[in-house]
Amino acid sequence: MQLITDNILALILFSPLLGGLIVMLLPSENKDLVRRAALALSLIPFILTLVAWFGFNASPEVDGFRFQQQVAWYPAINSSFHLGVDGLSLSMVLLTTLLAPAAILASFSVEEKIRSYMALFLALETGMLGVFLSLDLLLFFAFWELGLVPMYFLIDQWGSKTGERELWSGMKVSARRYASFKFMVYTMAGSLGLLLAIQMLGVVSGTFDMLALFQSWPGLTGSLFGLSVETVKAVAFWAFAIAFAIKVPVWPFHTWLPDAHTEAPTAGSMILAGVLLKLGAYGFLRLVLPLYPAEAEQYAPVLALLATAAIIFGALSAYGQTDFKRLVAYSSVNHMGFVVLGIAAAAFATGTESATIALNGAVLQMFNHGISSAAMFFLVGVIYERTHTRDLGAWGGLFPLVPVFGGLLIFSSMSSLGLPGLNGFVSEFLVVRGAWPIFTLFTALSMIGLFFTGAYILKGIASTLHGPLNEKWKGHLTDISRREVLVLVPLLVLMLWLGLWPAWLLSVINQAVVGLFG
Amino acid sequence: MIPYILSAIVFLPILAGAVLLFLPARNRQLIYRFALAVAFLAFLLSIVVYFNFDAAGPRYQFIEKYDWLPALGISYHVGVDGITAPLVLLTGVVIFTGVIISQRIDERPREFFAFLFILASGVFGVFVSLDLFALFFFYEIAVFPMYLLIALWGWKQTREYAAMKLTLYLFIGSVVALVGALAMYFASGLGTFDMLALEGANFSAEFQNFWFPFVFFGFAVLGGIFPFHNWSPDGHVAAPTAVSMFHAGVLMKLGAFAALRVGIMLLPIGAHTHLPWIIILTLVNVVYGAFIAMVQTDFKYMIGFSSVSHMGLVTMGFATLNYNGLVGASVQMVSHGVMTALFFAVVGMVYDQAHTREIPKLGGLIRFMPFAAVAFIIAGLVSMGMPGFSGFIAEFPIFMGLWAGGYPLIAILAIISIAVTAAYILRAVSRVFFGDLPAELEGHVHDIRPSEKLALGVLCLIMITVGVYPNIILPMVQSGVNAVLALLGGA
Amino acid sequence: MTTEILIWLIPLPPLLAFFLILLFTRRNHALSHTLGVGAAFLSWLLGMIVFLAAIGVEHLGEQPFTSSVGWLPLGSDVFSVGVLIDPLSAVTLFFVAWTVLMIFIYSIGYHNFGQPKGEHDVPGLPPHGANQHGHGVPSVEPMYARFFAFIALFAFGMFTLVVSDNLLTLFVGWEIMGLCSYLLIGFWYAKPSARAAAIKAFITTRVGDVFMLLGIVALYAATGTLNFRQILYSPELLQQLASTPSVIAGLSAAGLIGLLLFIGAVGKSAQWPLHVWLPDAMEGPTPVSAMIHAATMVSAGVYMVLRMFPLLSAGWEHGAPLNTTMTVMAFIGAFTALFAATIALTQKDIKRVLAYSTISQLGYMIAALGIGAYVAAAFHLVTHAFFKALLFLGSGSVIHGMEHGVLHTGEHIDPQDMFNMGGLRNRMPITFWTFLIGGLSLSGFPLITAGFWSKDEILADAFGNGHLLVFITLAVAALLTAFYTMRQITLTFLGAPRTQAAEHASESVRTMTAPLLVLAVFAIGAGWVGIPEHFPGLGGLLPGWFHEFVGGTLVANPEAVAFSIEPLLVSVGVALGGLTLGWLVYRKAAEADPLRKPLGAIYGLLENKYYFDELYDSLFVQPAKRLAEGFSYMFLDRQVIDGALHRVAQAGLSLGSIFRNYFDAPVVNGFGDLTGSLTQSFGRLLRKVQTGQVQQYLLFVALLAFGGLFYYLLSVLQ
Amino acid sequence: MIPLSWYLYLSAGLFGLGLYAVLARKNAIAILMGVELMLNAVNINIVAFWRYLTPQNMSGQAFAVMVFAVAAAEVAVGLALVISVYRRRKTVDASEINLMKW
Repeated sequence: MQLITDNILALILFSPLLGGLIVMLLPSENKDLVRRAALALSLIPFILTLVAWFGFNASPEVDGFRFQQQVAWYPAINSSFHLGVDGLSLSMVLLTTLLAPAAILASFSVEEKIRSYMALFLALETGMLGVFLSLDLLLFFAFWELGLVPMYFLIDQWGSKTGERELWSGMKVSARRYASFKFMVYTMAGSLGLLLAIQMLGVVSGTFDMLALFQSWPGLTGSLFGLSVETVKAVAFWAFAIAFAIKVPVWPFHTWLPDAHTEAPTAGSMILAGVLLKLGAYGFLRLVLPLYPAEAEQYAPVLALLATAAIIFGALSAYGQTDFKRLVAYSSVNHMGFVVLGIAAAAFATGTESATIALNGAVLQMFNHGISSAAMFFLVGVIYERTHTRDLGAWGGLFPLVPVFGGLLIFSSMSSLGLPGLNGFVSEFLVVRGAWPIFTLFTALSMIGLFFTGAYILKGIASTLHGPLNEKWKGHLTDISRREVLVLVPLLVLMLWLGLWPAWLLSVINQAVVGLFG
Repeated sequence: MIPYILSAIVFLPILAGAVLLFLPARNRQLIYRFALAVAFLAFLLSIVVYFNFDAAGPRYQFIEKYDWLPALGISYHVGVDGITAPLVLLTGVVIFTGVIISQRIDERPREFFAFLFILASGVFGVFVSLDLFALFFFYEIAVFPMYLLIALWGWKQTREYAAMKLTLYLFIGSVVALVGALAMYFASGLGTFDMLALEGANFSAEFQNFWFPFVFFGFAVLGGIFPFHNWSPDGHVAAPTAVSMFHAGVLMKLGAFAALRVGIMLLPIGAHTHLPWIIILTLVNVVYGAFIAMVQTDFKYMIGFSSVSHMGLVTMGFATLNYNGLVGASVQMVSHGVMTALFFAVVGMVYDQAHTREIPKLGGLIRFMPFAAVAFIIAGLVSMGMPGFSGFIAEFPIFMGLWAGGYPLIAILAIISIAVTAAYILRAVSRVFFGDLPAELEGHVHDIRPSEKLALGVLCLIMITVGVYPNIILPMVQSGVNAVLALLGGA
Repeated sequence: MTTEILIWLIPLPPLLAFFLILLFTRRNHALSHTLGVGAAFLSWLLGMIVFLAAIGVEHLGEQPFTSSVGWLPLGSDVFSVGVLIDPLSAVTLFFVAWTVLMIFIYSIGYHNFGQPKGEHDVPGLPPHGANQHGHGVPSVEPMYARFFAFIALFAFGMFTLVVSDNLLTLFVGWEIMGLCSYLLIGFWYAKPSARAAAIKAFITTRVGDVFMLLGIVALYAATGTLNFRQILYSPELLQQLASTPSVIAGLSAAGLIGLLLFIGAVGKSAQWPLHVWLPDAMEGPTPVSAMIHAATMVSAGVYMVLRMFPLLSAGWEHGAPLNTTMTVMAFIGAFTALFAATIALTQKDIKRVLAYSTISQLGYMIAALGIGAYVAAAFHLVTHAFFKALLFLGSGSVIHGMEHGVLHTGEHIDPQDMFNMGGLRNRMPITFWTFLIGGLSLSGFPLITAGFWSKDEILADAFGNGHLLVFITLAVAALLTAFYTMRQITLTFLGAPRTQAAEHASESVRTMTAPLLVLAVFAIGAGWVGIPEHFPGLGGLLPGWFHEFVGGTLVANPEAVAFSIEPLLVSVGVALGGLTLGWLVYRKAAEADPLRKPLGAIYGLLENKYYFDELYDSLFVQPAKRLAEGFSYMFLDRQVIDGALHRVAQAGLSLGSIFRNYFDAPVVNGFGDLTGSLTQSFGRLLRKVQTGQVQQYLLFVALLAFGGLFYYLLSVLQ
Repeated sequence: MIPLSWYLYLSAGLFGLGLYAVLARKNAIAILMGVELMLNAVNINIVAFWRYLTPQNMSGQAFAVMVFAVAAAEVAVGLALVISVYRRRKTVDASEINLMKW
């Protein structure tokens, strides 16, 4: 027990990876065994996270990073294996470890190569957790990149088989290969700047330890590489910002997302939207704001502008879709826009009350979007599995055939729409509230996006469930199964719970926010 | 300290090669088994050396020294330092895996293995010898068999051309280097070829500035430095699998290493003068190689050019002349050696079964050779510098070295190669291993043998271990690098 | 303290009912409606207790019932939410509780509880009726349980809105009602018209909502709280808000916030120009219409405006010229009142007439608030809630009766078209009488009806405070109201049946008529609490405490406007005049509307609601679609951004091939090969010497030797 | 006593004869003989120089003896070659034996 509580973070981090290895050892013929084992193994990190969560809340008065752990890793360049959590990362970890089992349960319907599928999935979980847990810049980057690999294969191997995408001059590739390739190379290319900047930081400050860097780097003055530190910092800031902006994604770096989400297998989209996008926003919060307060303040308006663009164009593009999954994908762009808007606002007016509120909102929005988008993608997957189409025009009036599914779809749609009383609203309200005094115009403009959110959500519901019944599906459509409901239940409960009583989560986030930027 | 171990490593293969020639040519099994046993023994010995090397201990360890031609100050003087110990291990690994992969060789295997072992001896010799003359001696021993191996066992279309090209490039290079070496010998006035002694002979700045390019480029040719890289892709392609592995995996390191040992370490001032512009050549290597690899449709050419690109990183790391760069380069030598050996091994397996190396003509192989595919993917991740694998551990410090050395622009340009690498690796992976099997390959492709799995497994294991736990290699590399830095005047 | 707990409890029963019904009792009709009605009854009971407790308190305005808990920890402080019962919410609670309960009960009958299942009924469509021994009878609603679940949630929303003590939770209830209206209007979702109407309602109100959200946010940002008491009861804060300029030039912060919030109300209360959704909302089942229009949703808009009145009117005191916000309100309200009334003149659908009359009546209230007639507006809100609920339920009962007739005769006619009715007073007496009461109350029939008193007070305020324009507009609107109300009554109940179905229409079941009766009582009695003291004759008979009580909500209790005779005469005149006119015009009306000829083109214009739907469609809806699909997705994302990415990829590839084909192969490689070939050809030259003749070779040797010797000797000799 | 120069003239003459035979004669045997002559000329030189310049040590004879041995071996090998060539080509004409042409 003592052992567990001492190394809790390391355990959380590596238990999925070990799980993956264990899964690889199972006989591949026995699919059910593999599935069940994967699910059981994915529950371990979740339980450990709960332990950490309660341990964390047990002493709320303590500030800063908790459960810290430091082991020498790459002494040659003063990089160590340093883990630790604050409210910010812990909530994200909770989200990750919560969604992973849900996603794995959701992928029980996967038939081919199930063993490698599950193993990759668990590896992916470790990758994501690593980003949230590491307090060492190099480690952060390592996990940041590692997360891509399993996702790439998940999309490329288990993605939707049909569909083509034209590149140029009539050259066509299969959609999933296009999507996976775009996802991987785009994100990697985007991270190159980050990589360079990290190296530069390491060289200049001689360490990669975040806590040390937070102290030394922002105050640095003088000149580097023949340039003034300000210039270097500004460049480095953009290197960081772009890498994270691509991941979030911020308009106009978002076009990989609709492709990836659309082609990815259901569970893949769940995790992609649920957690992977959060990595970018987390990067902003964890690294950009503390490392580049001045630059962040200076360029916050640009960021806010892009965020607003993401909100508006994300919503518009979502509204313009005829493919349900793509619609949901674009809704992610729209919702993550609010996160970035909140972050930008906070960056612009650090320390003010509005900034605090905006940050709270942003982080909460990350969590909420994680839940609701995962649920949405899952529901789309459910209907896709049954009808083998994602075309909004192909359905219509399915409500009588799939009443339960319909109810759940409406419920999660409303959460994603930001209906007051459900989780989405609280965070969006906080972000808007925080951003209003700081970026009044942008906030006002973002309302256009909020408006179209309603439009596309209703479009989705209306063309699947409502309207005259499309006779084609009569008798070919079974309602959502017990397992699938089981996937959704925790998410729905959280939506409602967070909507009615957000304090349990917000208090943790708030403490971190105040501690970091208060 | 195990006595004579280095000599054992150096001479075991060549003796085994001699013995091989007396085995009955017909009895393939026996030949293969014997070769495998010897290779494995060499592997074990190299492991012993590696793990008995005491990073905290003296700079050179396992030293042996006997007079050879005392009149000329030539002696047989061997020993390993922190940089060479890993390379010795690398050589051991590659010879072992290479022999395993060569099981498929069916024309004159006896001679093949004999030459392979001579090659191995030469390589070991270069890495361990501390005497300039001995170094050249072994260097030539290592280069010469390449010609025969490629010309006799290589890919029919281009083997003569490639073999000749390779040999000429390398011999000319070595001759140029030799001239430089002799110049040193005479200029030092010590009348000895012992490098430890020569390190002490502080040559005049003019001398160093004049002779450094000879020595450096003479060896760097073998390291595939631009614009003298062109022998290597052709050579790789023409050579039989095991030889390609050896070639890209070890031989190119030989060049880079010799350039470091003879060029940079003996002529530090010259290094300081010339490397700032040479680093630009290495930059060309890195980026240009990657771009060319991206457009190759021949699987093996792609890997060949990727080696050019990655070796560029090694020389680049050396060229920074600072701690990070040197550490990175030294690790990169090992990492790239293992990685590219694996690449060529898998390419060989694919070619043996599909009889084509045209990437567009391949596909869906993962269903038939999953293990090989996964191994290839891991190597691919290494080569695109994915964290958690040795590639990242190696490349990251190199770039840090660039920053520290004050070449930010170089760093920014060089990093492009990583994205390009990712692009062509992913392209190759998804074209060759994913998708559907072309109709004409139906029934031709089968899984690889267990022994081959073992070989690939060993290689993957190294890459992952180094990636996850860099400390397994770093301390000794650091010790070696610190010695170099001391010579460079603590630069 | 106990009262506060009760207040907390008021909204909960419907919420529980909602979940219980959806999760467990979906299949059991009886259980479901028991749950629903039971929940409504519980809320009603709590509401009444709270109401009585509230009117028992002296100066409730100063010490209202409040209680709150921390909800969001933000930074150092905590955002808390809670409940508040002050006079305004007390009266609102009163009528909401009543109407909601009535509507719940009514729904049982309306959805044909206990009737057989229809053979062809499917979920998502109105029941087609079942066939029982030979002739058609109404069949039970297929989604009976779900309906109760939805209206329960609706009730939850409304109660939350009423009892909440801050704008945020008010907004929560507000939006939940928005959702429910979406679900309920689209209740028969399989009808494309219903689906469209539902979306229209949600989207149109959402336009208002986003502005309102901004308003809330702005208010929160400006004051650091959203609690009504803290904002509205600190004059200095309001004063400061009114004095500080906002981002928009020429508008004070208070003004901006006020306008933003007001736009929300415009959407919710279907004021022009956001009125378009409400008539379409008639697609829903009738109780829903009553729910949405009368009792809850649209009232919510006005209620919110009433709530925020101190803010909206910040910087304005009685008698002074109106501030910007109020001017806007007055204008929009008055305009809407008239505008909607004119449309109502020409509608055939019995429910649509009521819908437009609702819009117009809400316009009344808004206008009243615009001119600062706070109490009058509240008063009209209450009375209107009762009589409009009564009217809607009555019309529902009429439609129900007609449907019965339709099923009975098998005649294929629209049971909602008033021109298919006529002479129903004999067939369905209770409905007739209650409807009549409602109608008269709506048209403000003097003295006895509730509508008269409230409407009269508004007119009196407008007149007394010298807002003549508003006064005249409202008066005309009142005339029209009386006219179309009478038109409706005449066409529906009076005269002779125009169709078979009308002849065979039958009175509705008791569960439907009972609520009518109850509401009818209020439609009359609700007005008496607000009779001005100085009213000739009736003045002292009943304690006119309403003004006193509700006025107490405000910090400065506005005293009632002085009694004057002109507005009274006017209102009496327009009411009676309109009624008589209506009767005269329509008593002999056949299938065609007698007004069609005389009005001509105008009639068409009115019939088509001034073509607002078409206008909006071509002005907003289509462009939005094009913008979304064509511009944002296809052009921006696919062409511009993706295009750029693909270009980069292409460039990389071509760069690679350039390197390979134009540099590496020819230059670098070529150089190497060239050296090789040069060497070879040189060797080829030298080969010529090799003749194979030993003696030649030797000759060369000899010559060389001698040459050497010779040279040596020469050099020695010198 | 006879001066050294006479011996030198003698050996020069012998050497000249041998050289002529080697360069001019077509017959391989003759060429071999020429070679022999030249070798013996050398011998005379060696011995003469020894006798006149350094009589005290025996190096001169030693070299001469070596030359004998070499000559003998050379003759044996040469004749063998010539014979084998003759067997194949039925000729010993040096001008026709150009196997070493490229």
